[in-house]
Amino acid sequence: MRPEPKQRLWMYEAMFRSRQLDTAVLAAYREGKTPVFHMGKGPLPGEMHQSFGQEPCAAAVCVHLGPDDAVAAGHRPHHVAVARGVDLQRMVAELFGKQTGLSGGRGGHMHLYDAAVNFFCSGIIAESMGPAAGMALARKMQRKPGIAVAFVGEGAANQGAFHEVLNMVGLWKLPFVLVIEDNNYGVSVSKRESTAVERNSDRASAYAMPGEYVEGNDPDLFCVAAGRAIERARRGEGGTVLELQTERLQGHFIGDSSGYRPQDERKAMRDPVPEYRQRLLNETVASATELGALEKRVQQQVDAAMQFGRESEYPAPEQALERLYA
Amino acid sequence: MRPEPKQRLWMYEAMFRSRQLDTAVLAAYREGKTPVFHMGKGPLPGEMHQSFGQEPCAAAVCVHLGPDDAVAAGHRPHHVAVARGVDLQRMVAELFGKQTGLSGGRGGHMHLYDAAVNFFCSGIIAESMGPAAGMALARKMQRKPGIAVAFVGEGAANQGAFHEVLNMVGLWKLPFVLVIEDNNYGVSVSKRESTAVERNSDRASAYAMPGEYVEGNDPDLFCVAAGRAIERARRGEGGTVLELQTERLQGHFIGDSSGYRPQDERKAMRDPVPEYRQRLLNETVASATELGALEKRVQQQVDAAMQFGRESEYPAPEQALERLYA
Amino acid sequence: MARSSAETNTSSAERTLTMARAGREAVLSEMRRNPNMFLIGEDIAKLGGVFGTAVGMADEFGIERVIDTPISETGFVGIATGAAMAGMRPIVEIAFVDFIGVCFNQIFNFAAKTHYMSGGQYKVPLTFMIGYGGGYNDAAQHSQTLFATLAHVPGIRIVAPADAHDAKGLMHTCLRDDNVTVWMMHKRLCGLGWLGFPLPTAMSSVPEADYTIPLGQSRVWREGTDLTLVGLGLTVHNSLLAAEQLASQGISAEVLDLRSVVPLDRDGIFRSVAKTGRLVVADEDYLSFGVTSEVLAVVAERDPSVLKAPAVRVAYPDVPVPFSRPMEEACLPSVERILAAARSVMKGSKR
Amino acid sequence: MARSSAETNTSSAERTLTMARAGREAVLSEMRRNPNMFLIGEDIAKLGGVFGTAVGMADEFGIERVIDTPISETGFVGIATGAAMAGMRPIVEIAFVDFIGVCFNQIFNFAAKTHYMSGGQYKVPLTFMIGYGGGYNDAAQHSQTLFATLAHVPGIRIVAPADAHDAKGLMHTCLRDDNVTVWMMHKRLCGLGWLGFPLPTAMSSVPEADYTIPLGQSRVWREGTDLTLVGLGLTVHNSLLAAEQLASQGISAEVLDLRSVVPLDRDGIFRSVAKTGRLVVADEDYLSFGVTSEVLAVVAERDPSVLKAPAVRVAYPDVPVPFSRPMEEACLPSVERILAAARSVMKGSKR
Ligand SMILES: Cc1ncc(C[n+]2csc(CCOP(=O)(O)OP(=O)(O)O)c2C)c(N)n1
Ligand SMILES: Cc1ncc(C[n+]2csc(CCOP(=O)(O)OP(=O)(O)O)c2C)c(N)n1
Ligand SMILES: [Mg+2]
Ligand SMILES: [Mg+2]
Repeated sequence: MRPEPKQRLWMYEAMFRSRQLDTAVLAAYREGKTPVFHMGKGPLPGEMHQSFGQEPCAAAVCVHLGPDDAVAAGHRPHHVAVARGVDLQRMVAELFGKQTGLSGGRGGHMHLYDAAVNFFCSGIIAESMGPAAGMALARKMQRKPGIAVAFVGEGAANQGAFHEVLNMVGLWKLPFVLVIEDNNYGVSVSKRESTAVERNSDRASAYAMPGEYVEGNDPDLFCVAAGRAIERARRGEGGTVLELQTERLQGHFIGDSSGYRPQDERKAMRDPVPEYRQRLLNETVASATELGALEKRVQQQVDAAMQFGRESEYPAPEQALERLYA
Repeated sequence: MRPEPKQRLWMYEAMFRSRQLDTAVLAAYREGKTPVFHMGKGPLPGEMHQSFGQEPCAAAVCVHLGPDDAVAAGHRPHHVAVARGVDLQRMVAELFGKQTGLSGGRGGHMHLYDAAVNFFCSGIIAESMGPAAGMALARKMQRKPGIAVAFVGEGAANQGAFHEVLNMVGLWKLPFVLVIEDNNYGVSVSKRESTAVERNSDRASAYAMPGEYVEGNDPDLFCVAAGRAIERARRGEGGTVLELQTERLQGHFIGDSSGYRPQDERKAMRDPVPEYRQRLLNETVASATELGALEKRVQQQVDAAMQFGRESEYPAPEQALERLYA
Repeated sequence: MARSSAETNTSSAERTLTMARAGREAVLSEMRRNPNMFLIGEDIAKLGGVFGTAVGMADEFGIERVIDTPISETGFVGIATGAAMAGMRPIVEIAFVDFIGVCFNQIFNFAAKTHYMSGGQYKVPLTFMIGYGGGYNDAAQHSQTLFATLAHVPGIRIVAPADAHDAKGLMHTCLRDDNVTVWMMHKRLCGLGWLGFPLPTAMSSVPEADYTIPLGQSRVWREGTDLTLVGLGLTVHNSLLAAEQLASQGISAEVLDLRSVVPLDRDGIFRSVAKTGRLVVADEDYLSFGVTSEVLAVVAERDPSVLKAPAVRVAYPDVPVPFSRPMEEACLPSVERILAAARSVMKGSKR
Repeated sequence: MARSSAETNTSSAERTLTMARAGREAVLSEMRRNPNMFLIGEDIAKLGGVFGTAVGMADEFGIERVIDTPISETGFVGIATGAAMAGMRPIVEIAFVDFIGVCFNQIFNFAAKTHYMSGGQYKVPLTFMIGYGGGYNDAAQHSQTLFATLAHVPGIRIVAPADAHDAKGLMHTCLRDDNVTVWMMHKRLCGLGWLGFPLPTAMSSVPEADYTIPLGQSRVWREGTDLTLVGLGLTVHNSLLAAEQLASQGISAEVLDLRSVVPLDRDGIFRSVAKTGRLVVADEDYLSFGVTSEVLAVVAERDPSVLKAPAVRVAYPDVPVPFSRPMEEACLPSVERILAAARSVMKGSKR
């Protein structure tokens, strides 16, 4: 069973946009950090957790979301922010730490906030689950439409907040979906080494809610499962734990060589973006010319965003003291 | 299926000792607190969480334990401490805040420590689970015999530590048993109002370990189930979640009238101590004379402990500044 | 602050209330005015809060707006924060400040920083109601004060009223503030019989009408010329009792109530100390890296030459709170300790 | 401390090491001597620790003694505490001090208080290895220092070495201590290339033999007579650079390195300030209720009259750490800010 062609094209575009953004960010991040890699140097300093390989998770979930919904991401937020429709130019400007950035440069890569699309993230593992569930509670209390979705990694499923928040989601039947991006690693620690069970989706029963595990890093399969979970939340039937098997194609952050990952595992890695492109062609969802045009348009947006980020002004030093309080 | 007569008599004695201690403590606690109840007054000040009704849980578990094992309790520790064989005189002296107390008066009712029997507790909900599992880990690393048991209430099963610790217990197959005393209330909040699932024992599957729920506040049934869990831990097969349905016969602490509990529920309450006594007589495990002798002996121990606690000296004020560091 | 007004001397009727009642009155009034405001925490709906801060609320507002939670502080503090980001105005009850350790990350790394990290896009109008303090033998995990633990991290406004009047006014201020605020009540001041009879000076006359009290304005309870006794919460009352006795010995002590820990009334502190030339600070929080440290630092960095004698701190010593009465009594910032400190600063080297 | 020896001037060979290497050398030596010692934390077995504190340890000691954990800080801090109570000597790695909020209760309410609450029955010989500090644009949740957050609560001994020699000696001291100790390393001092080239003054010559450094003994890096520059960790090096420039202007600055936050060398601080009469304290932790507050308080309560001018604090302002470079740079306790502070105290009102 396949999603609508419209949905499939939307997903490919979101995946491709995230991919091209990460590609451009990677190049910019490297500037000023050679010959010796120094995280604090160059136009894009600080830790940088990219999303190469995980694009399907965000695209397949966000394709179902509307303006009333809220989305939370974690320390690896680019693909989620892009799929959610965070303002690309102001997002890139934030990565560059510029005044035109989403937070005027105060947040940075791990703290992307865009209230216009009810998006936020946090760099502390599993910490954004509670606030996301709170946005779901607010919608329920205000009798407003909309649900909340939180994205976490499989490593976050062993943090206490996971348990506390899911129990209340189950108890209060909050319109909430937890998306677990299972890339099999928390930095260097594999899921088998960190998690007593094979699938975190099986933990959903501890909170009286359904859990579903979807294999294969496949946007189409992800999309169908996400649709079920989100519809359930919209119908007021409560939360779902949706665990998506995905792939971390790069190190934990730029600079990590993933030396701890077995060779065969690294050899077996597959890239979902070109694969999905090929599938769309094979299944004649779009022609090569159509996809080419889409890609050209997206590339221009990404280039424009990168240029906007680069060319924007830095904030004045004294602005560091502003915005502490409302 | 019944436990050995020896075990059943041991359990009755432990239950009766705890009951007589709590009865004596209740009387002493009330001294100096009338006509107006003031928690800080009298010979036994501070919060006081008693164990009336929950004696079977501790007796049925501790009957299986030996000197190598470790036991952790929480804010409601009397029945556990008594069943574990914590020095009764020094325990009572600690409740009175005397120099002869287990901690020289520094700990008090919620912080009973007796290293001689590897016993400790903590007043922060679920907080002693991690340290108890750590004692299990230490035994495993040092290749020493012994297991660790942590007692918590059903309300503690919604605290993040529960999840984090059980995951590592399951992951590392630690010799550990979690005993959940399900008295259906966390202060005024009922289990149905706080917990998304009916039984916390069902949550054990989230940590790849067995869970068992035992109804009826029945020492014999508890004993058999606890034996299974503890043997499993001793065989190196890992942890178990053992949830025991019990009964809180008094308020959350002395002074709480339990006004939030429905009348019928309070009417239906049954007292396990006399019931068990009657069963032992009916099943001719012991004669009335034998039980009378046992009770007389225990009562004398309790009286002696109360007297020791009352008559011991208070610590000197300046001792407050001692024992911060080893 | 969102709609802070200057302190009102309303002409409306006044009654004498306990601090718990006064704070509750402010919560009731704000809950009635604002449908987006709700209470969340443990044992508030049926029990009305362990310290009576929510008595009757569930009856009036229903359990949708007075939410009993599981024992999951990280979870419900996070949930309240998200609700605040989405337009609600949660009031979070945490009965004992001792429990902040199980949800500290959500408080200081997320709730307190979200307005800043988002560049002002998200407001977090969230008020914590927290009980603190010892003196009734509740031992090491239920008797702490921890002002400085919360105050050291940026983004949290903290008030510690000393009487019913300030309890109500500062509660209104907190509930109208669009930031994370913490309203802290000393358990022995709240006026619950089972925690001891309310101090007469804490049970004060309270206007029926709403009023706010600006943050960062200390309150002079008693004017004096020879030395300044700085306190907050319970230590204000101990300082007043000490000042009485000092007066009988011809020593004129000024009693300054900080009222809010963040923002701290640095000008008010320095003004008083510059006037009297002598400083004693009494606080039930731990001594080191605490409130007393910051108060002394204010003088040392503004102008230490105003001090005619070394300042003296009367704080909780750097040990856990012992259970046993004689040991705990010796550690509390008692009238006796404040008196001893006052005498030593009076003796202290003149210039 | 269990077997603390006075600081050793060993005759054994010395090499120049980075702080991370030096600290690791102490861990290796203690792990070899003591089979009950083990390492536990995230990413230490295969990765060797995010900041290289555990490189090679798993190869030598096996994954039974170098334990990679799930992301469950409350869980593994609690487990390590219980193991310590049962006779083990755990070393807990928490890569960023920013993460203590998710396990703070286990640290301050249980581990730190267990020896006291048990009346000395249970020892908790547990050492935390924690990275802190910013200056490489890691933003609000990965750049904090939080000395005072840990130091305010009783029962935790905290060291913050400024160079490789002290990193090794203080690590030995912590690992031989029978209490909860925290060894804190500024990420920009540790000597990892990707966090910036090690400061020459931080990469010092280190004896091969084991040695301990007593806690609570500050270190005078540079003698001076006109003013005292107090720092710890990275701010020691900024203070040294400032002292250089001040010297060229004929101002003689003494540079005092606190080395341990708890216990704090109050005598050493006061001795130096009494000598110079002027005080500047530089610290990357937040300003209010922080390390700088306590240092000023020491002088104000011992004898403020030794101050010829108001003391100046060069701390992190009370805002979260902004990501953007120019904003963060402006907030750090830089050489420039220390210099400006020093000039102002020199100008300060003479007496
Ligand atoms: C509470 C907490 N502990 C540790 C860290 C450090 N940390 C950052 S990312 C990460 C791994 C997260 O793994 P996972 O949740 O699987 O997400 P992924 O990186 O695979 O996307 C860790 C341990 C943190 N940010 N917060
Ligand atoms: C982290 C934390 N939150 C709240 C409390 C206050 N508190 C003490 S006992 C209790 C109820 C515990 O219920 P349960 O675990 O079922 O144990 P029971 O009292 O029924 O024996 C609460 C909420 C606490 N001690 N620690
Ligand atoms: Mg992962
Ligand atoms: Mg219970």
